[in-house]
Amino acid sequence: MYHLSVLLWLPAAFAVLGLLVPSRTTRWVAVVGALLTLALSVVLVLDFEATGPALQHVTDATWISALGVRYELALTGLNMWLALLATVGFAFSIVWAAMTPLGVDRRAKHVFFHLGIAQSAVLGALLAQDLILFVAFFDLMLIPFFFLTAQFGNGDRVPATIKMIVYTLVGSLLMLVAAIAVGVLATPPGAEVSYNIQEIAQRGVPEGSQGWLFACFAAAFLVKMPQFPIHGWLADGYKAMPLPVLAVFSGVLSKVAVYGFLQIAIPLLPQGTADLRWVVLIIAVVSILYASTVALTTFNARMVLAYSSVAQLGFITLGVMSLRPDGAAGALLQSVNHGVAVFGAFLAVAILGHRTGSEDLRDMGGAATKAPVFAVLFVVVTYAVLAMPGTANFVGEFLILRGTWEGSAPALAIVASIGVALAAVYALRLFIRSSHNRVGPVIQPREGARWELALLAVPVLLIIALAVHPQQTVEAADQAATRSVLSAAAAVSPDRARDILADDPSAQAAAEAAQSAAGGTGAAGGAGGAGAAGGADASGAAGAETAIDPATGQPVDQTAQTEGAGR
Amino acid sequence: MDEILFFVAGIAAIVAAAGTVLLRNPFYAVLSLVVHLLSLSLLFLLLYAQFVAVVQVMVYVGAVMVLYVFVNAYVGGSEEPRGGSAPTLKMFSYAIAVTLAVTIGIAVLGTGLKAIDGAGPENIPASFGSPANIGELLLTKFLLPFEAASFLLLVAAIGAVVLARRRRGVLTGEERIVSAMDVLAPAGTGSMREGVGAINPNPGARSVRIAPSTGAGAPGESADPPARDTTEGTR
Amino acid sequence: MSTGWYLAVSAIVFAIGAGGVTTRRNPLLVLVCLELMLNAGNLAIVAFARMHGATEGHVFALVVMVVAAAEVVVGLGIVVALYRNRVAVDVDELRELHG
Amino acid sequence: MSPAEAAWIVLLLPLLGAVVLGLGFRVWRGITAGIIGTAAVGLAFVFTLITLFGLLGRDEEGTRQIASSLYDYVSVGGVDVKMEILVDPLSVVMLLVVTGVSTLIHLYSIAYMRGDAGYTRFFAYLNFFVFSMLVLVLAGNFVLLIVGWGFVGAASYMLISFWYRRTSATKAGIKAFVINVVGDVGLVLGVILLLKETNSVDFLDTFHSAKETFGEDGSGSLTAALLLIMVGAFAKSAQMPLHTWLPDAMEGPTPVSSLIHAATMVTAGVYLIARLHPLMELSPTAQTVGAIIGCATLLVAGTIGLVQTDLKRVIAYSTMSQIGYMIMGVSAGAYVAGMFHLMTHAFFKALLFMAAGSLISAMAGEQNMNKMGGFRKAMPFTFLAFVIGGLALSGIPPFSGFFSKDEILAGVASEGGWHWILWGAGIFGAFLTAVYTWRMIFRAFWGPPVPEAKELEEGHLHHAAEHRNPATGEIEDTGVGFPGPEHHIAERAPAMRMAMSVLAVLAVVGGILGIPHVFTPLEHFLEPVFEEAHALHHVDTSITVLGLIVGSLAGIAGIAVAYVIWAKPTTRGEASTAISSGWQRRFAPVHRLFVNKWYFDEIIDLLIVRPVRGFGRWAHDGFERLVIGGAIVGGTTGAVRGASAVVRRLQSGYLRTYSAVVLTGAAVLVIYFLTQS
Repeated sequence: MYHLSVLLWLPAAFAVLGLLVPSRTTRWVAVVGALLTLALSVVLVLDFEATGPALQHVTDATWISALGVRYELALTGLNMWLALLATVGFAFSIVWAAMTPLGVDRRAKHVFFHLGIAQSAVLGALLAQDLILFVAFFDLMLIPFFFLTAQFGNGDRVPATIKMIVYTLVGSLLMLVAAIAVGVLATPPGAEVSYNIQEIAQRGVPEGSQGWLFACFAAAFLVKMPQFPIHGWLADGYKAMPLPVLAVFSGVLSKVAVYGFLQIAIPLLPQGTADLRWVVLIIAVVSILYASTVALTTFNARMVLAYSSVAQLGFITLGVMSLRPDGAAGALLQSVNHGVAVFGAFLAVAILGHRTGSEDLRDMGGAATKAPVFAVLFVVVTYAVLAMPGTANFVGEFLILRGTWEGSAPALAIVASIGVALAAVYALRLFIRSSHNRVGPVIQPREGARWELALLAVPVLLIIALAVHPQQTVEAADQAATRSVLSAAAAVSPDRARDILADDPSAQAAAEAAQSAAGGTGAAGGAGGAGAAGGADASGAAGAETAIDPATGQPVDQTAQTEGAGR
Repeated sequence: MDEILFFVAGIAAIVAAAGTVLLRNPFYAVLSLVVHLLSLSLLFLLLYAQFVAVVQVMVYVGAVMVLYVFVNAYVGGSEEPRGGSAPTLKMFSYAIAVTLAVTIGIAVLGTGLKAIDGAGPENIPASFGSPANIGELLLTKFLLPFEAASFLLLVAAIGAVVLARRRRGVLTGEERIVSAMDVLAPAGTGSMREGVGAINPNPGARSVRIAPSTGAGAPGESADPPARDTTEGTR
Repeated sequence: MSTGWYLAVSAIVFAIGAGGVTTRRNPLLVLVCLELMLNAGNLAIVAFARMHGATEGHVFALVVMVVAAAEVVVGLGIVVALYRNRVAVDVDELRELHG
Repeated sequence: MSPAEAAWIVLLLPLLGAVVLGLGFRVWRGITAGIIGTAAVGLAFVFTLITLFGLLGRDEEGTRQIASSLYDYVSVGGVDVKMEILVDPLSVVMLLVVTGVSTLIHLYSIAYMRGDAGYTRFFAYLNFFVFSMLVLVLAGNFVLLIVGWGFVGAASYMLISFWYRRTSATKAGIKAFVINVVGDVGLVLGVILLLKETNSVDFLDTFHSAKETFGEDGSGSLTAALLLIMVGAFAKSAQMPLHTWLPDAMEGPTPVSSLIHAATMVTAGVYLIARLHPLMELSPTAQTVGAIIGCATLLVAGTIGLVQTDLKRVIAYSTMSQIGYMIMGVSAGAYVAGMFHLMTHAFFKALLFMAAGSLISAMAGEQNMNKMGGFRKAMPFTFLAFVIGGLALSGIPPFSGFFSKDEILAGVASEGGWHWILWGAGIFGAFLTAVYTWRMIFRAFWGPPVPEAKELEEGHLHHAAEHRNPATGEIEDTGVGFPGPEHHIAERAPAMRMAMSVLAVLAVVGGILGIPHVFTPLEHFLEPVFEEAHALHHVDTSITVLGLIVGSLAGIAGIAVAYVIWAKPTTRGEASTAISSGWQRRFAPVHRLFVNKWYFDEIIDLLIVRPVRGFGRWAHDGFERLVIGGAIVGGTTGAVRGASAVVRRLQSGYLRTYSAVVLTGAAVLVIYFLTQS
């Protein structure tokens, strides 16, 4: 049962091991470590039962008993694929770094040490089931990137690093405050403080405080993604970071923020989510449009991808905040897709930049003439970035738009879909201006080296695999996403929760089974009318984990339900 | 008898302390401290702390003060120039010192602790403050602090040797001292120094080295020699 | 003699030491003034030990002495090293930490 | 083998071909690649026939609709999508057209693309396109339909910018792709709206529940959904105002224009509307919009076609115009007629493009009709192909276009009322069609032979001294990314001849599948699909006869007018330009409007492209720097910097200051506690 601890600490162990061996072998140690972690995570994901309990492979131990902080890890439908994305991403990035001058740099040890630590931290943030543990790992995962940027970046790396630190630190501090407050406020008088996420969800945070708590969490997550207008660190940070590091930073770390919404902000603070969701939704839509248009005009290949990430994360946020299982599952799927696509895109930009000596699109062109294999791989990546129908990215966007249409507002979905069209323009523009057209003034086209092509083929194959069978990914996410958004949806309106349950066949069966048991609850609780019917549906369906009282939107204990029925 | 001894020793301690602070010549100041310490040990005796008093005399007057005197002689205790570099600071410091004395005095005496007015229990056992008593405590109840203290002394001794030894001939310029922080980052990376451009990331550009003391290699693509430790750079 | 008298002496010596630390510029004398402060503390501890009739305070005083000795050793080592590397021995010259 | 299994194989064969060619692009060089590609599609055609006969072998009632699914594609929170195909007469007809025409065009390309540096790549793309088109046609639910929709867009993009070092080609490619993505977005939103109402993306489920869900008269949301879906259909089928990509798409190699931009992909919109007829039937508004847009497009495209000088673009506008007919037809309920015209149009338009390709290669890449003339003797085979295609396109009996076009018009007219206006416009469009088609033929084949034609008559093929982009005149080499140096004209290459002959025969006799009231196997075959459609007309004989007569008269009149203007020799051999240039002068504003394609490009540029780009520039150069970097970041860093300056003051570096501060703190603490107690 200690699999998750092994998975979590293996990268860190190899990071330390890398320090101990001679610096020439460090990179191979790191590569072995990353591949081992990847293998382990694949085993764990295969071992996951989609229909099993919500938390699997639980590891639970007291960490700081005085504060009620526990070291609790678990694999869930929410984090499973993101964890796999993280191990894939770090393996990709480490192998890549090992093949570049970074790998033979005299400070190569630092590179791989930081990457290993970062990987452990990301996995920790994903797997943590304790709020404080999550916050700790969330902050820890950023620190190695500060070092990597400051040491190995290019251009104005120090100001860029400082900017990143200031931005993310402010967000993190807000989140820390909010996390502690959530734990304390949720504690009923006389009970021990607990930061266990499920425990807090059971206890419920007082509704009056949920608004500012949600705002704090949202600020931390939105900065991390980043979203307009708090993306000030993005341009400098992305420009300064070495590309192998940037690939994993953009592909994996921003997804932890998405995960944070689904894992923490929404289920723990349903009322706050319901109150403030429009703010986040507007931010997301504005981010999509703004970043897409900027990506359309910038000439820096890297920045095209940077702003495209902002736009894509805007979509993902839309999906999350639709408070519907399809939107949320689409957001998760899209997180995985976007991560994979971004790995490939950044590697392609690196390969192009290597041929050109700059990352300016005006210097590029005609790369495909001498590099047919590269061009084909790149075009697949481009299609994934622009979410062409047939790729899993399209499936993700479809689910997100559907969720937004039904869960938020049709107008929002229509406005957001402008971003889809713009994505086609900027992604193709990147491809055409680099690989097609006349050969550019500076670029010297030549086919990618074997390792470059082999490495680029990895995301391409993943894109194809995801495209052929996206169901694999959303299957596990489905129930978890339902669980995650249900209480918030109920906080918005009881009807919405009932709709969600009506759509979900697995939940429906449970609802019928529990119908009689919970039937009287709504009336007894004084909810009356439509709320009573909603109570029957909602509480019954969610019976396996948490039941939702539609009148309050708060999760209620199952035992309390039956007592209520008795009264 | 007690009172007389107390006032003699107490006033001597205070005067000697004042002398230590005010005397311009370091040598006299140290001597004044010796007087202070001796009178303090007398006060210890009055408090039935024989062992502490003896240790006070042996350790301080016997060892520490000798060290002070020798170092003073070695350094060449020049008199401090009149009128320090910051006269306002000096006045301020005195003011603070007086405030502290007054407030601590009020705090201690005005707390309302009844026992302060008394001299403590009259019939204290004969073994109070005896070496046997303290030795037993040190080896039973306070074993861990005792060991820690001895370890601290060991470290301090080694540290003093390392700090004060002559380096010439022992370390050549080629050798470098690797600090623990070097593992995490080259010296100076991400520091404020680097932020203001004191450490030059690009070897091609104009380099402004504010002080040689950090002397870190450029963390970028530079071919500078490996990062150096501060102690080496200071020479 | 009541404990209060001892405490008063201790407070005055402590204040004198504190004033010395802030005014003296010779690092050697700064250390000496620190000794004054530590000793003032010791006096208070021993006085309280007497008041309570408990020997534990003496142990505390001894540990303080150990710390003081260690501090002196290291401090003087630094003074010597400073003297070797710099001509002037003056704390005001040591301003590396100036922001 | 059941029809469904055969259909799956049909689907997989071109994919297999694309993958084999794509992975083995270093292995399959030269003609092998062409043969592999053609074989893959040819086999697919064979399996399509198996599907067809399998279907024919079944009962007519009900069992000719087979849905077959492999696995769950996506199933989450109320969205349930299967990897599913739907085999019914409608999709089989499309399959036949797609695989059949594709096979011929692959065959043609074997010869046409010889010598191009991207030969293998071309066939890989072409096979991928066929696969995409088959996904679109066979899709059993909306999501897979969108997948096929997107795939054909991507394949179309790759083939338009096949000669990717031509800037004009890549520009045309991105334009086509983006406009198609706009269509995709419309389609996606429409499907989402439908999904909301019907809770299913499956075609059959949706259709079966349509009447219950929306009622007999449909509903607002159904109309909205259909209009959104029609945006997708219009973008793909180059209907106004989303048509501007199609003429530019002629930058692609001619077989691509023939396959994608004439025969198959652009007709997807027609197929979609026919596929969705159970929904269209419930929404008269959507039907009206479709019919009007189709009608407008056919007229506008016809007028532009009159004045274009680029050979391929004339055919492209003709394609737009013909698809306008089809859209008008299927929107007005004439589904069978629309599908019929789709099929015959595929034959004769593919033929025309092939012949045009032959002519262009004889001109060494030149496409400007001003520079052509007198090829009659030099290229008799191509000339014949052009004439057959032109007659079919003009709707001259008994060629295939005659029956299919007039069936559409008859179907429209039998709706009665204001639909007669559409009928009139259609007839006028037929007249325009005949004029511009024959203008093209007369200008290329009549008159004195140009030097290239003369050279060809002597048995030599003209080769340009230096290769130039016909659109921009830029000098090019013949390496990868540019057209190859060799040209094979129809007269010499057997593969091209074979393909064109088959299509010519089909263009002549294709009409036999639907002679109104006499012999209607196609209608009979498609009937089960459309049986629910209340507008499955059995059109009045009088209307049909009227249409046939007026339509053929309009065609003949058009040819006559074209002959008078462009072909009638005034003096010996000199074709007169007097009439046309005289008209140009007299109706200068109209001429300018037509030459500039009704300014659609300019309007779109002004309304959409420029504002977006302008906003992007402003955001990137201004807002990002001033507000994000300046106010937000600068403000925060300014505050931090100011605060740190204050704190730095305190860091004097004097040890004594620090100790004084510590002491002060101690004193303050003591005083605090004193005052507290």
